[in-house]
Amino acid sequence: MTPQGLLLVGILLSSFVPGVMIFFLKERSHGLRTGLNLLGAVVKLVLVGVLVVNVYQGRSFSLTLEFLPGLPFALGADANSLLFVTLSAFLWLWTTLYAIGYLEDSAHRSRFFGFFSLCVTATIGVALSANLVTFLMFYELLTVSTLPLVIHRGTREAMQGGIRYLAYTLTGGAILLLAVVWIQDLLGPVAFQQRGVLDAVVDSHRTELQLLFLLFMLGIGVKAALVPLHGWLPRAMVAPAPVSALLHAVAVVKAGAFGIVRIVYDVYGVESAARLDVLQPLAILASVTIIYGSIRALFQDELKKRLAFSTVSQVSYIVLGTAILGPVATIGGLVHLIHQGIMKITLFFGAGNYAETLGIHRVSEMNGVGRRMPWTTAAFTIGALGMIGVPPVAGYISKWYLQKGAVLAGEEWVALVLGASSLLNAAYFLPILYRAWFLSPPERWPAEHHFGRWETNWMLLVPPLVTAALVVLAGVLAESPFSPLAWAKLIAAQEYGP
Amino acid sequence: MSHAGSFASMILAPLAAATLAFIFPRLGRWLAFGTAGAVSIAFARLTRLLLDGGVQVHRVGGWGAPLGIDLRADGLAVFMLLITTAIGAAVMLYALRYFNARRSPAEGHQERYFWPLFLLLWSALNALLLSTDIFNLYVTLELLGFSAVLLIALDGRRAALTAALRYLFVSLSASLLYLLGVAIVYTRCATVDLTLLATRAQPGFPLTIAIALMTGGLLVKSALIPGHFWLPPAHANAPAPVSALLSALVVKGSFYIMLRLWFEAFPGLITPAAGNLLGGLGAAAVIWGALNALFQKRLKLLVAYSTVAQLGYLFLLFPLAAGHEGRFTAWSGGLVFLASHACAKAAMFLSAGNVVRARGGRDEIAHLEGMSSLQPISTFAFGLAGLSLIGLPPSGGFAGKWLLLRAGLAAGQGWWVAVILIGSLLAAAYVARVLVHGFTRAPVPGPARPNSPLMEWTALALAILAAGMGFLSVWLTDLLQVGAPAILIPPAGGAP
Amino acid sequence: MMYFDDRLYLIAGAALITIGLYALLAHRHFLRRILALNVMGSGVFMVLITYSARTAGSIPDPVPHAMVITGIVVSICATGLALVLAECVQALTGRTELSDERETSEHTGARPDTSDEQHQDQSP
Amino acid sequence: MLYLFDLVLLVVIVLLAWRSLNDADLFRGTVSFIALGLLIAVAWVRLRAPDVALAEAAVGSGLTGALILSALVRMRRRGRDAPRPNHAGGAIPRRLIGVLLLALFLCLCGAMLRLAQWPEGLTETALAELPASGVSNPVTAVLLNYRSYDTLLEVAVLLLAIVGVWSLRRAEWPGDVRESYPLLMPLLRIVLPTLVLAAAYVLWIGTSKPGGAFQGGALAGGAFVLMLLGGFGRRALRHRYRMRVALSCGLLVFIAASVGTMLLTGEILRYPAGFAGHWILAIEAAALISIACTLGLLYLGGRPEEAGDGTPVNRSVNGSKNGSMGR
Repeated sequence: MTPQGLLLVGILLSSFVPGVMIFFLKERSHGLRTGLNLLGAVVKLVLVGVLVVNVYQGRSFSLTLEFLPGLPFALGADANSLLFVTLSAFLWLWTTLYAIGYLEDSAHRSRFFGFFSLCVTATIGVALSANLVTFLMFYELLTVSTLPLVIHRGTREAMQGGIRYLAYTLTGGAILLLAVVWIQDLLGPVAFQQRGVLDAVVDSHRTELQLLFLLFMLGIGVKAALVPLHGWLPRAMVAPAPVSALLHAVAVVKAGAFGIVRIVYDVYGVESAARLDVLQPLAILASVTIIYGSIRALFQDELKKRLAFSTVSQVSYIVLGTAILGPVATIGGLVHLIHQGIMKITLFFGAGNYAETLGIHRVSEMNGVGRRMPWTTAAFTIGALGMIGVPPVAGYISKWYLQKGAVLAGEEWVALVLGASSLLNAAYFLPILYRAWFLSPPERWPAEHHFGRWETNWMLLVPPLVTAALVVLAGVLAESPFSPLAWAKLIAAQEYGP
Repeated sequence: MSHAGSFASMILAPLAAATLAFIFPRLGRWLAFGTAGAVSIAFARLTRLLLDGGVQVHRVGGWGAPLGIDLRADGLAVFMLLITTAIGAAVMLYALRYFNARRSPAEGHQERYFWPLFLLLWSALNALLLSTDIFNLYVTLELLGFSAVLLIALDGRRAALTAALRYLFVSLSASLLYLLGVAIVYTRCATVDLTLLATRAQPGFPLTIAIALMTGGLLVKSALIPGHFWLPPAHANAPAPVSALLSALVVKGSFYIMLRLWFEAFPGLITPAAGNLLGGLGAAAVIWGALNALFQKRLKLLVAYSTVAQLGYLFLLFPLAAGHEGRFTAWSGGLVFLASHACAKAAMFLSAGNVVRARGGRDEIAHLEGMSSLQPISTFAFGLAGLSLIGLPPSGGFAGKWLLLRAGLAAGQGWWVAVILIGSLLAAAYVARVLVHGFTRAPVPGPARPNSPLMEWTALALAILAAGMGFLSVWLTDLLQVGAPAILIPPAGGAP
Repeated sequence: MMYFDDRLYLIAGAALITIGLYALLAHRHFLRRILALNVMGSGVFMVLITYSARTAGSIPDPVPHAMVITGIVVSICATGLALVLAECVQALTGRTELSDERETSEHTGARPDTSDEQHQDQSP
Repeated sequence: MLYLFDLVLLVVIVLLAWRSLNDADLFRGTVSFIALGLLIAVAWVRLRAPDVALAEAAVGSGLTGALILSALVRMRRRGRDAPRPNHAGGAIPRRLIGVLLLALFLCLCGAMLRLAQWPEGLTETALAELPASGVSNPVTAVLLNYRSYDTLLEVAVLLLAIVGVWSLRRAEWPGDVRESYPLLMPLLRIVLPTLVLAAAYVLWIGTSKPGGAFQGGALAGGAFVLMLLGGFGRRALRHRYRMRVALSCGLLVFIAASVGTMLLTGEILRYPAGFAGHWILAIEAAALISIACTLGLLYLGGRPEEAGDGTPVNRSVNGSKNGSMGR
C-alpha cells in the first residue's frame, strides 16, 4: 500500500477506530470516551489538512483493494471529494464537541458516540469513494450507522421516526443498487475520474440511460430529500440536536446532494447528461422542492421542524446548481454544499441550545430569548440571515452565482424560483429573529438550566460561535484563494475545461 | 498418499471423536476441541493441495468408480468445507459454555449427548461434501438428518420434540424418494458416481423421473417452498448452537447435492423450464419467508423464517446459472451468498440464543427492551449479521446478490432482479423490527443472567466474518473456479 | 437362470411406494407413519433388487444387494429412533398424533408444567 | 407356474401392505406388517437375493416388528388418548392425495418399465475383482471391500441410533415375564446359546455364502432381545461403560482399519494384498458385536439407567420422558 493510499485509509480509520473502541467502553468512563472522540476528530482534521495541501501541490491520491470480481474497492481524492471531506471533517470536530456537551449525563453514551463516529466514517467514505460500488457501500453504511442515532432516545416517536427513515433510505439504497449494477452491466466498472465513458453509448442506449438516470435520482434523491422523497426528514427530527445537526449539515442530506453531484458530473458528465435531456426535469424537480420546502417551513411552529423543511428547500439549491448547464451555476451549487452546511449547523446548534438551556422547542416560545442567550441568538441570527441570502453572508454568494448561472444558461424562470424562495425564507426566519430580539421574555422559561458564568454550557456555546464566524468569513472573504468559492471555481473549471 | 491423510482426518477424525465422546462422556468437550483442530489442519492442507495441484480425488479401497467409491475435493467442495469448518469450530466454542453440567442436571444430560451428536453431524457433513457417489450421499444424508433431529430433540421441551419428530418423518420420506431416484439411475447408467454419470446419462423418461424424484426429496430437505413447513419450528425450538448448525450448514447439505446433480451429473438433461420452476419456487420462498418473518412474535421463529427466505435466494442460481450468459457469475453469486448466509445465520442464532438465555428463556420480540444495553455485543452481532442478510455492502450477502443481479441482467432475466431487491427490503424490515425493539429503553435492568463472554464473542466473530465477506469474494470465486462444472464456463471466452 | 417376470415385481414395488406415501400423508398416528415409511422403503428395495436380478450376468448384480442391506440397516435405525421420539412426544403431549403447526410453534405453554418434573427426573 | 406364484405372492404383498397401514386396529396392522416382511423375504429369495432375504427376515420383519409392537404396547399403556381408530384425518384432502399419488404411481411404472435396455450393471466387474477382494461372496465383497466406505458410515448410523435413543429417554424395562411363562427360562437357556452360535456361523459363512455381519448381528441382536425379555442381563447392563464399548467397538475397529490401511497402502480401506480376508473378518467380528448390542438396545427403547434397574417398569409419564427434559 502506497503512502498516498495510507493517508486515505488513515482519514477513514481516524474515526472508525475510535468509534469501535468507544462501543466497548464502560458507560462511566467518560474521560476516556471524550478523549478518544476529540482525538479522532482532531487527527482526522489534521490528516485532511495534509491531504488538501498535497492535492493542492498536484499529488494524486488513490487506493484500490480487491472487492468484487472485476470490481475493486477504490478510494481517491479529487477536487469534488476534497470539498466534501473538508466540510465533513471540520464540522465533525465541532459537532463532537457539541454532542459531548449536549449528552452529558444521559444514558447509552458509548453506543451513541460509537455510531456517531461510524456515521462520520461513512460520510468521509462517501466523499472519498472513487467508483460507484465504493460509493454505494459507504452510502449504505451511512444509512445503517445513522439509524441508531435517530432512535437513540428509545421513545415511541423515535422508533416511528427511525422506521420511516429506514424505509425511505433503504428503498432508495435498493434502487441505487439496481442502478449501479445496471450501469456496470452497460459500461463495465465506473470510476469517477474517467470522464466521458458514457459519450460512446449515449446515442445507442438513450432510453436505457435516461431510465438509469431516473433510478439514480430516485436512489440518491431520498437522502437529498427531493420532493416527494423527503418524508423521512421532518420525522427524523426526534433525534437529539447534535444528530439533527449531523443529518442536515454534515452527513446524510449532504451525502445525497454530493451523490447527485457525482452522478451528474462524474458518471454521466454534464454534456452527456444534457444530450440525454435529463437535466431539465431535474432542475424542475429541484425548483419544486425549493418552493415546497419553504412553504411547509412557513407553517411549522416547532423550531426543529421548521429548520428541517428549510433543509429540504435549501439542499435543492445544490441540486439546482448541478442541473443547470454552465460553469457559473455549477459554482453556485457546489459552493452551496459548503455554505448550506455551515449555516444549517449553526441554526441547529442554536435550536439545541434553546432546548437544552431553556426547554424551548417552539417558535412561539422564543419571545425575548435573545436577551437571555445573546451569544447563541447572535449566531442563530447570522445563520438565518445567510439562509435568506442577505449580503455579505455566505448564502448570498451561493444565490448570486445560481441566479447568474441560470440567466447565462437561458433559464430565466429559475431566477423567479430563487427570488420567491428568498422571500419565503425571509418570511419564516424573520419572525423568529423578531421574537427573539424584540419581544419581551416570559416570566419563566419552560425548563431552565443554569451553567455558571456563561449563558449555557461552554461546549454548547463554542461550536455555534465558530460556525457562525465561518458563515460570515465565507461570505466576506469569498474572493480569497482558500475560500469555498475559490474551490468551487476550480472544480467548475475542471468540469467544463478543455 | 499426500491427500489421503487430509480426506481421512476430515471424515474419520470427527467420527472417531464422536465414538470416544460416547464412551467417555467427560472427555466430550476436549475431543470436540481436538477435532476442530484436526479438521482445520486437514482443511488447510487440502486447500493447499487444491490450489497447487488442482482437483484431488481419493479412491477409497483403491478400486475407483464405478466399482468403488471416490472422494473428491474440488473448488466447490473445499469452499463448502471452509464454511463447515469455520462454523463448526465456532459452534464448538459456543457450546463449550452453552451447556454446562454444573448449572443443572438437565444441562449435564444435554452436554453429555451434545458432543457425540455434534461430532457425528460434523463428520456426516464432511463426508457429504467430499463424496462423489450418489448412493454414498444417501447414507451421509441419513447420518446428517438423524443427528440433526436428535440435536433438536436435545432441547427436551414439547415443541422441540414435536418439531424433531416432524422433521424426522419429512427427512426420512424425502430420503426414500432420493433413494428411489438413485435406484433408477443405477439401473440406467450402471454407476452411481457423479463424474461417470456425466458421461453416461442419456435423456429419456426414466432418468427424468429419477432426477425429479431426487430433486423432490432434496428440495424438501433444503426447505424450499412448499417443503418448508417443517423448518421454522425445528430451527426455532432447538438449542441455540444447534439452531445455528441447522440453519447454517445442514439445510445446505442437500442443496449442495442438488448442485452436484444438476450441474455436474445431469447438466444435459435439465431444461430451462425446470430451472425456472426452481427459481420461481425460490422467489416465492424469498417473499413468503420474509413476510412470515415479519409477523412472528418470537425472536427465534423470526430468524427461522428468515432462513426460509434466504434459502430461496440460493435457488435463483438454477435459472441464472443455466442462462445463456453469466453462468459462472450466477454460480459464484449463489455460493458466496450461501457462505455469507451460513455465517450470518449462525451468528444470528447464537446471538439470539445469548439474548434469550439472558432473559431466562423468554424470546418474545415485544419484550426485548433494553437488549442493546444489556447485551450490547450480542445486539451488535445480530445487527451485523442482519446487514449481511439484507445484503448491504461490504457483506457477503451483498457480494452474492451483486453477482446474482449481474447474472440476471446479463442473461436478460430481469424479473429475478426484482425479487432480489424486494427480498432485501423485506429482510431489512424484519431485522429492523428486532433492533428497534432492542433499542427501546429497559424499564428496569431485568433479572439478566450474564452470558459467558466466549458465547458473545463467538457470535460477534461470525457476524464480522459475514459482514466483511465481500472483501473475500474474489478469493472465494477463484476457489470456486477450480474444477467448476464444465457447463458453467462457455466454450468461447471465459466467465465475465 | 430362473424365469421371472420383472414387470410384476416393478409394479408391486411402485405400488408399495405409493401405498406407503399415501399412508404417510393420510394418517397422522405416529406408528402408522412409521409403518408407512417402512413399507415405502420395502418398495424402493424391491425396485433395486428386481433390477439387480434382471441383469444378464450369471448371478444377480451384488451391488444393489449391498445397497439394500445398507438400506435395511438404516431403516431399522430410523424406526428405532422414530419410535422413541414418538414415545417422548406422546409422554409430553398425551397425544399420538402430531399437533398442528400453530400449536407447536408456541412453546411457552409447555414450560411451567415441566420445570419441576425436570429436577425430579434428573436428580441422580 | 412360477409366474402364477409370483403373481399371487405380489398381490398378497400389496394387499398386506395396504392392510398393515390402513387396518382400523394398529395391533393387527403391525402383525400384518410382520407377515409382510416375511413375504418380502420370500420375494427376495425368488429374486435370487438370499443375503438380502436373510437381512430382511431378521431385521426388516422380525426386529422392526418387535420394536413397533413393544412401542405400541407402551404407548397404549401410557396413552391418555388410546390410539384412535383408523382414518384419523390428514392435513391434505384425501382425494387430492389419491389423485396425485395415482399420477405418481403411473409415472413410476412408466419410468421403471421403460428401462428395457439397461447396461449390464456391475456384475462382471464385481466378479472379475472377486479373487482380489478376500472373500468369495460377492455381496460381502461389495459391503466390505468395494464399497466398504458405505458400510463404515452405516455402522456410524447404528452408533448414532443408539446415542440418539439414549439421549431421548430412559428405558422402560419390559415387564417381568418369567412368572407368567414358567417354561420360558429353560427354553431360553437352550435358545440363547444356539442363537449366538448361529450368529457366529452366519458371520463366518458370509465370506463365501449368503450371510455376514449384518445377518449375524441381527441374529445375535434377536438373542439379546430374548435375553432382555427373559429378564437376563439387567445386571450386565449396569456396567454401562462396558456396554458403551461394546456398542462402539464396531465403528472404532472400522475407523482403525481405515487409518491402518491408509498408512499401509496409501488408500483408505485398501487392504494389503493377500490379507484382505483377514481384515474383513476382523472388521466384521467387531461390527457384529456392535450390531447385536445396538439392535438389542434399540428394542429397550431408552438408556438403561441404574434408577430403573431391578424395579418394574416406571409407568408414569414422568419416568418416560426424564432425560429429555433439559432446557
